[in-house]
Amino acid sequence: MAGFLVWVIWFAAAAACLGTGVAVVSFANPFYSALSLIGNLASLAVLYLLLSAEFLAAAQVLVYAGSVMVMFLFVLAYLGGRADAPWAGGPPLLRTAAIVAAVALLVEIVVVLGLAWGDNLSDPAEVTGAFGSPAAIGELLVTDHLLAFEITSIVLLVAAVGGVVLGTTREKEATE
Amino acid sequence: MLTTSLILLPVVGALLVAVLPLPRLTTAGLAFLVALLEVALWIVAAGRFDFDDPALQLGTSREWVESLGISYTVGFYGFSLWLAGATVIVCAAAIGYALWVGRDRPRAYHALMLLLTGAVVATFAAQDLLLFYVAFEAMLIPLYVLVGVWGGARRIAATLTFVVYTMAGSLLMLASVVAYGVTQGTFSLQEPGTSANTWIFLGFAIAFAVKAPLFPLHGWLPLAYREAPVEVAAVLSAIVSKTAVYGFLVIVLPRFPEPVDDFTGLILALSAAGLVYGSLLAFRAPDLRGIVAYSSLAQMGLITLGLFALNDLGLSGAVLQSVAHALVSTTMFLLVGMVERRCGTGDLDALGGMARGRPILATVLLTAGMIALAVPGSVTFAGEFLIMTGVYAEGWGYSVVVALAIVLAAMYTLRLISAVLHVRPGPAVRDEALDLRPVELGLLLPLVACLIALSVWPALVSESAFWRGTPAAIVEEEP
Amino acid sequence: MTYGAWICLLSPLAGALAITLAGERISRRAAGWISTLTTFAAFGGALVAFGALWARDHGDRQELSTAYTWLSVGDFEVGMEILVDPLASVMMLVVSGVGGLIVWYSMGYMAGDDEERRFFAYMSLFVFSMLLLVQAGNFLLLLAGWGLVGLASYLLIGFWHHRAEAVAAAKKAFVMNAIGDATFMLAAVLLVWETGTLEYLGVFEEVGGLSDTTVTLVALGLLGGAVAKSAQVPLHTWLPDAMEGPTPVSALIHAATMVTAGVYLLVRAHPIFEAAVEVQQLAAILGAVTLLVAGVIALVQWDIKRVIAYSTMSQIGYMFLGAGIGAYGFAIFHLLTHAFFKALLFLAAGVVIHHLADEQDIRRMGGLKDELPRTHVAFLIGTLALVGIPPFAGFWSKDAILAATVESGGALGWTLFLAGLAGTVLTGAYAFRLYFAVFHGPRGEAAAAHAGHGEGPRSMLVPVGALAGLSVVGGLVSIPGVWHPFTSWVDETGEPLVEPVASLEYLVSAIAVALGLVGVWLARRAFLADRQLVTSPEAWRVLEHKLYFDELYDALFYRPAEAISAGLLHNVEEPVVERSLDEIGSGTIQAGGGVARLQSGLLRSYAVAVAVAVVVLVVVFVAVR
Amino acid sequence: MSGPGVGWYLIVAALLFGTGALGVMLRRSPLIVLLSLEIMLNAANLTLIAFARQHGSLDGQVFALVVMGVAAAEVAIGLGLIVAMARRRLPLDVDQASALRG
Repeated sequence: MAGFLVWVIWFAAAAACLGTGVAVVSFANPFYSALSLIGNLASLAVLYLLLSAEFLAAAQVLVYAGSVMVMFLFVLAYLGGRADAPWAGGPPLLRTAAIVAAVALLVEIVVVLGLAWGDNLSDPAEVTGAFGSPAAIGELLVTDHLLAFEITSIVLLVAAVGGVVLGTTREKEATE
Repeated sequence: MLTTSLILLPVVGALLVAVLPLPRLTTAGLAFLVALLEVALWIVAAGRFDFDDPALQLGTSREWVESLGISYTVGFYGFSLWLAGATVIVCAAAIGYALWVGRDRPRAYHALMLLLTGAVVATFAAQDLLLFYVAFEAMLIPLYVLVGVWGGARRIAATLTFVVYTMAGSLLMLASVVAYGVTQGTFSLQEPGTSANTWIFLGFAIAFAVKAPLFPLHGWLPLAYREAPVEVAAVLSAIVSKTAVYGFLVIVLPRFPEPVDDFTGLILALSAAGLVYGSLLAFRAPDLRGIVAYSSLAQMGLITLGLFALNDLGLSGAVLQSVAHALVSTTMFLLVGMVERRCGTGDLDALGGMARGRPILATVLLTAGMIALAVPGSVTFAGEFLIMTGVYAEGWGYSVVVALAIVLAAMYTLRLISAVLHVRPGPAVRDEALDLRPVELGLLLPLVACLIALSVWPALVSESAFWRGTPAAIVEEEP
Repeated sequence: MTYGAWICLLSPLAGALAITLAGERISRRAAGWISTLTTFAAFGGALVAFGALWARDHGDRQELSTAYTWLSVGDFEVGMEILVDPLASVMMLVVSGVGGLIVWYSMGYMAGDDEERRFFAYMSLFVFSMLLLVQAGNFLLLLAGWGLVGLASYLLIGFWHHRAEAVAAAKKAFVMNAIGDATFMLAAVLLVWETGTLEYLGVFEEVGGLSDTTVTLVALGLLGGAVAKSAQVPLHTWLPDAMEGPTPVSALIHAATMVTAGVYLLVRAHPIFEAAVEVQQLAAILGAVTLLVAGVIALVQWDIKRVIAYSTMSQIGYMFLGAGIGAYGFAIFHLLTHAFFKALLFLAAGVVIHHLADEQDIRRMGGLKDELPRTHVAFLIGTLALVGIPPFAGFWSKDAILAATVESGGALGWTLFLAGLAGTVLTGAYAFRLYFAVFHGPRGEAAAAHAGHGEGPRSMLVPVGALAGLSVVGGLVSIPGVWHPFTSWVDETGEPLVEPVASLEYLVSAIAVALGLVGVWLARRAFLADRQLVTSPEAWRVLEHKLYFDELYDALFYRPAEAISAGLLHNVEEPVVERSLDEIGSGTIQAGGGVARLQSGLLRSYAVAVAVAVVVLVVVFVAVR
Repeated sequence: MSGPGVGWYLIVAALLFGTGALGVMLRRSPLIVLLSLEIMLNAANLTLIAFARQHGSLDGQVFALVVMGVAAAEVAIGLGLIVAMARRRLPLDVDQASALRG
């Protein structure tokens, strides 16, 4: 029963996830796309929960859906109602090539998964309740992955400074 | 330590010149001072050098990339010390000339010249293949810019051809460097070991043949020598070409005995062809720079003949001739520049009659010209004789070609001298065109003095260039 | 002893350097004095060396003095060394003695020229080079002196560098000599490989062990150098043109010293030539050919100096003849007397030219006998010595050579002898044609225009007088059957192959003098009849073109060389080497253009490219696994 | 673990990734390109987390966290660029931003 419920939730979340993904890509208005992405992120968070990644699910909602998307929406608001550039154009074969490449990627992924399916993916590991808890992840972050953690922080800092620099109006330009 | 200082002094000087916000003249003066200090430093190095010791001297060695067997190893043998000596003198004269002429954007110009000096010295000192490659390439960057920015009307074309040729050579060499280093397990030239791989050999040989240049890979030469500022052309023909000689001496000859054996005939034939070819073209060249440029081609052919004679006489002759040609070529190019500045052209048809009332110019040009055509008794004569004698072992025909080239050299050099100095003044020679100024004489005199000193005592270089047991010396046949 | 020789060698060098470095800080006159005095100092040094050598025992008169190692590689060494032996001492005396007189004479001749200092610097340089040539102790140093005299000759022929003819003549002389230098160098290369040394004595010891081919090649190389330097057929065409130089230069370089260096070389390297008999005979034959060729061409020349120049060639031909048959002492003896009387002739001609303000055409001269009485006498002495009339210097030496040809015998000996005799007639004819044309008959245009100018300064006349004296008595150092200190002195260096007996010499002398007088009589008759010696117009034209040697060389060598150069430039260098570069360049640019089209800047196409690359890579990885 | 196996999650991730890639390759608005990139990153995250679950190791989750951080940084820069472009009145079209000139 519980299994069935999980299946239902999974199915709903996966469908929402894929649907909002397609919506993000296909809406002409970026504003709607951004809103769809929020839905996409939320449904992904559900999938994370199903994979016992509670902390990441929370982070997804807070960091991504919360702050990053808010930033997006601010920018969209700032830019105002610009009409989006159309879908196609550019080199004639681009569209075909893009679709072919994407499909080929999908096929490959499926094939590769299929090659490994039987051996490794059927029987997931047993995990305790602490799996995916903030405490466990935090401990890993400050022990094994300290370097990655620090570098990420520096990257973020640099990005923040870069964003400020890019966004600042230079005096010369302002007078133009 | 001394070797490292010799390499670093011009580089640091270049940084200083580039960074310090000094007035034009002071900038150029500072560069000249650094160049003179470099000469002084070389004299100190020569003083410490024990010419009776065949081992590497004044050496320094530091691990660089340990896992790949790359090290920073520098030092001098007899021959490389002499080549470095020619380098510092030539560069000092060139920088002095640039100071006197007052090149535009002096900070950039002089920084590049000093950088070039440092790179060439580093090339002559390098005892590690990768270090050699780095220095060899570092030398090219300032040259590209110097020719491309400060050159004459067709400077872009000149730079482009120069880049295409030298890059092609360099890439071949890089491939060979990597292949050799990987197969040997070390890049150090201090480690013994040889390779029988023809392809690796060819990569090196072609790179050096382009740089020398050897016929028929000299396509970049006419344009580059014509369009570059004269002092850059001087450095190019005088010492940059000699890095190829060094490459042959420390890499090609000792490391690839079997391929060298296979290719000696071909290289000798090409060198002899280049010797005659360059001489004939110099005889027809319509302008001063053309004559000097093609005569350089001929001289490099001659030097290569000496190298591939593969005996003591030929190798020592090649080194002696390299040093002598560096000095002669610089003197000639600077003189050409001085004449061009006075007359606005180097066309032989437009010149003439400059001897009248300009005794210093006439005397210096005559002296340099006579040494250039290897008048018996001069240092170039000594070098040519050694090469001629050495290459006899590979076939009497080569000696005859060298003899023929001596006659041709007399023909084209006399043509140059007469075209500038003799008969009535050409249309471009105005009465106001002055004799050499004291500064110009001051730049040329040390060069000529070195040449005359070497003419009085060529054994100074020839007997200290090699010893048996030196990695570069291949002693097979003895007369 | 050797310090005298070193002083002899170095003092002219010091003079040249002093004049060059002092530049305009010293007066022109001072430069002249420096040059003259240093040359006489060299003569002093030569005398010291000669005296010291004289005092030694017979057989011990040879000393090598090495200052330092000039050039060395491994075991191969060439020293800066001089060899003092009888031959060298004679040459030192001739070069510095005659040279000193001529330099002194130049002070008067060149007075007032713009660039007198330069002239004297060159003269001193020449004397130094010539002394280096004769004193050198090995072949390479000899070659160095050999080349440096060529250089000095180039500088002095082209001294008046504003005259196109002078410059062209100078270049021609240098290039022709460079050919000789080149063959000389090849000979030296062979010697290095075959004997391991270049020192005379070392080489001569080894000569016996060399193969015939080697010795012949070496001898040929040396002979090439000698022929070029001494203006013998076929490398003779530069010498008449060299008369563009100032007259003292012609006297010193192109008569007394440098051009005789070839003879010196033949004698110096006699062991090599003796081992290669054919080459030695070739030298004699070339000498005989040259003396005839030069003799006939001299018959039609109008330029006073060119006549003397051709007579120089002809006389050196006699010396080659002598050295070629192995009469070394006689060859050097003739070199000595020739230096006296030929320098005298040139200097006397110089007085005439100076007097007539640079007029050299004998058709505009004439009747100068009264105007220039002392010069007239001097010139007559020189002419008589040249023709070989007793008791003047030329008589003793030339007849000795002729006697030696008879003594050497065989078909070759007799042919050479007949050629020498024919040359004697020619000599008498052209020499006296010149003498009569200049000094006798009615006054020519130029002679009339410059009447009453006087003979010239004392610095010119004293050397002329001294040389005239030497031309009279200079031959007396070797009288057949009476005494022969000179030839026996030289014989210590080069043991002669032939030694004619005195009676043969008397006989030959009688014939030669008679034939010489026939020549004089021919010249006299033609002069009195006011016609030329060569009457056939065709022959005249051929001779006027100097037997077409210049034209031949022009067609054979110069024009092909030029055509090849031009051909290479237009057919190889420009279209192939330089264009290939353009091709490479444009090819690169085109290829770059092709690649650049991919690099469109379209972000989306890059994304597609990345995606495609990922697809491909995955396939590759899967396949590889 | 009850419910769908890890493979299902991976298929969702693959489809999501393909969707994002199509967006990046086909759309011309830089904003939507950025959003599509986010989708691709999230697809990768989903894979990481799925494998973390499969192996019972938290390293994958830590990686996903790092990816999130990097994604945030990328968005900050990307948005900054877009704002700068808008300020200069450049068209918001990646096709027209094809030359490296200011």
